[in-house]
Amino acid sequence: MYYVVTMATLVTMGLALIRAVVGPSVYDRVLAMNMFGTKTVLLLSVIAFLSGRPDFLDLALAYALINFIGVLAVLEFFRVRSLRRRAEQTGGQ
Amino acid sequence: MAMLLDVLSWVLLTLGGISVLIGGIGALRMPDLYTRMHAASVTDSMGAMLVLGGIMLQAGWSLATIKLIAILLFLLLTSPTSSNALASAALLAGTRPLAETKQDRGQAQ
Amino acid sequence: MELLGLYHYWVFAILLMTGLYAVIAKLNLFKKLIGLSLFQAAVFLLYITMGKVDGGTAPIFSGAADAVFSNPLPQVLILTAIVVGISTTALGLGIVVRIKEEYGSIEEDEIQEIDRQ
Amino acid sequence: MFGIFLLTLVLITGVAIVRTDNLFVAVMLMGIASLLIAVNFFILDAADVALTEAAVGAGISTVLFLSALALTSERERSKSARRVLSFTVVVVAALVLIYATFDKPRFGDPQAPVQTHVAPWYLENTPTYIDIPNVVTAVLASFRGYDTLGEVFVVFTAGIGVLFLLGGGTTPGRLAQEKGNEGLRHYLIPRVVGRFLIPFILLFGLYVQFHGEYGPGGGFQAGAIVTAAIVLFALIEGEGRALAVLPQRWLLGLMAAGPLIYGAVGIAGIVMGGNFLDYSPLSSDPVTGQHLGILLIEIGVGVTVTGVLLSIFHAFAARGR
Repeated sequence: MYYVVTMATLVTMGLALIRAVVGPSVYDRVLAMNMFGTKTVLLLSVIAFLSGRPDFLDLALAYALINFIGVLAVLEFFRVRSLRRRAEQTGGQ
Repeated sequence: MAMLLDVLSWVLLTLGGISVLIGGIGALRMPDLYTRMHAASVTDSMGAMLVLGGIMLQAGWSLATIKLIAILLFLLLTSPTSSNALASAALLAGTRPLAETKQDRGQAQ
Repeated sequence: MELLGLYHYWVFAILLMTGLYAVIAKLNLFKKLIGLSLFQAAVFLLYITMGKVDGGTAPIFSGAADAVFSNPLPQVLILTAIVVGISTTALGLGIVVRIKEEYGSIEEDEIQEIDRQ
Repeated sequence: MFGIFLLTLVLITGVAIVRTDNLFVAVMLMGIASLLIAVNFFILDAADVALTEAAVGAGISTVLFLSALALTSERERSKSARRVLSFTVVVVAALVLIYATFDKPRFGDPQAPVQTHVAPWYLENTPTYIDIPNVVTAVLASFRGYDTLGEVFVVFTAGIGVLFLLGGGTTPGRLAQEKGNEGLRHYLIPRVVGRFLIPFILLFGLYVQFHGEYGPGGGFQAGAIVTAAIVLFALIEGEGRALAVLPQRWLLGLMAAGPLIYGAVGIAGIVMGGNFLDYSPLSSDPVTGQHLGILLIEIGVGVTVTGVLLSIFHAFAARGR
């Protein structure tokens, strides 16, 4: 039964990867990366049980905690970039 | 009892797999960024709850269950938050929802 | 089955060469560093693939008597290499940022053009 | 079987990374590749390596790449040079490598040369000499401790190099007052959730640090996770506050403290009558001595990795002001 979930998650990862590759906007890529993060957590927890070593859930826990930082880094990047653009525009005038 | 738990967890796992898959198809097939985000984020939370719930039933009372509960808690906190943050960033940067742009076009005509 | 096992090594070869292509053909220094990270990831994959043993499990004792363990040695090498890799990549990024500040560009051909003047 | 599918996804991601001319997209795809590779490591029985890739790849490498990208330009301007020549070279080399794989031992073969030399010795003797469940930690910290000392020095040197290149001498008081440096303080929801998460990430980092002898974990992973927690704080509360909590000179101290602790444990081994980095003489019972030595050097590793990665992050973030 774990196999069904694993296959579903893998196929979803493939679909999200297509979305990440074709875009079209940068936000689509971020969305795809975010999806990938959640799917990885699910996949790692399922595989931990599938391989019979449930003590390796630490890994899924690490991803559940840390994935958030990637999205925040993207937000900060957009913020810094828009600040810089505004500064360039006012400096140019 | 054990049989019942097994069946229940299978049902949860299968539903979780289906909901994850629906999210993936939605993220690929929906027409614009916000609808894609909607498809992805809603099924993300739903799929995580169902799949992790199904595994929890299989694990029984052990350290693994507590870890699974922690994982579920953090996922339920962070995943909608990042969707929200992403959507607001996209809106601030000027990406307009599809329905709104259609409406504008209708008014212009 | 034989070929499926070899597929792991083929992926390594193609990924390695994809990274190498970015390093030699792309003129953007940032892209070169990304290619280098990809190259690194391919090497990591090769090492871990070689350490896998049939029917094995992670080399952490769990009380089961007849457990087969995969090779711990490549894992040790790669574990340290990942952290070393990110620090050296950061060093490379630092150099790229300095180059951008000095030359106003991170394209190799433009930098050479400026140097020639 | 899953491995095959995942590897194909990794391949597609790799090709897409090289083909895109938007560097931001390349960084995003790099993050995806890192997730896929981590799952792959896990399937190939490398739980420790997967945890390291998770700790480094999910947060820190994306943050570093993006902060460097914010300081340079986002688009790749010029087209590739010598395209045909390099493509031919790369394809020929790939074909040679693939040809060479036909002589490799079968995947997962227990009789392959890699599996028959030192690895069985480590697996057999870890219970008697060191007596901790995680063989990877035992090999990392004790059997090949000298190797790890070298790696710690490489990390330390890379940190020093970044500080030399970009400078690290910003004062927190000035930073906190500067405009445009408030971080994501206006994004209310991420800020609340982030503040809630930080203590848990720190706690998890400590768990990984001190549970490394019994499960996947150790100094390298813990250092990266603790760094991730403080980077999260810096992102949501602004650089200045993060530097006020953990000032730059503390970070420099942490950077230097790791190799010092490591070296001191090694020299303590000599003083107590053993070899360099031989932990057995540290206590009256050799096995307890090994436990003590591994605990100490893992702390050293964790401290260095935290100091170096955080200094690098601050150096990049401060450069943009």
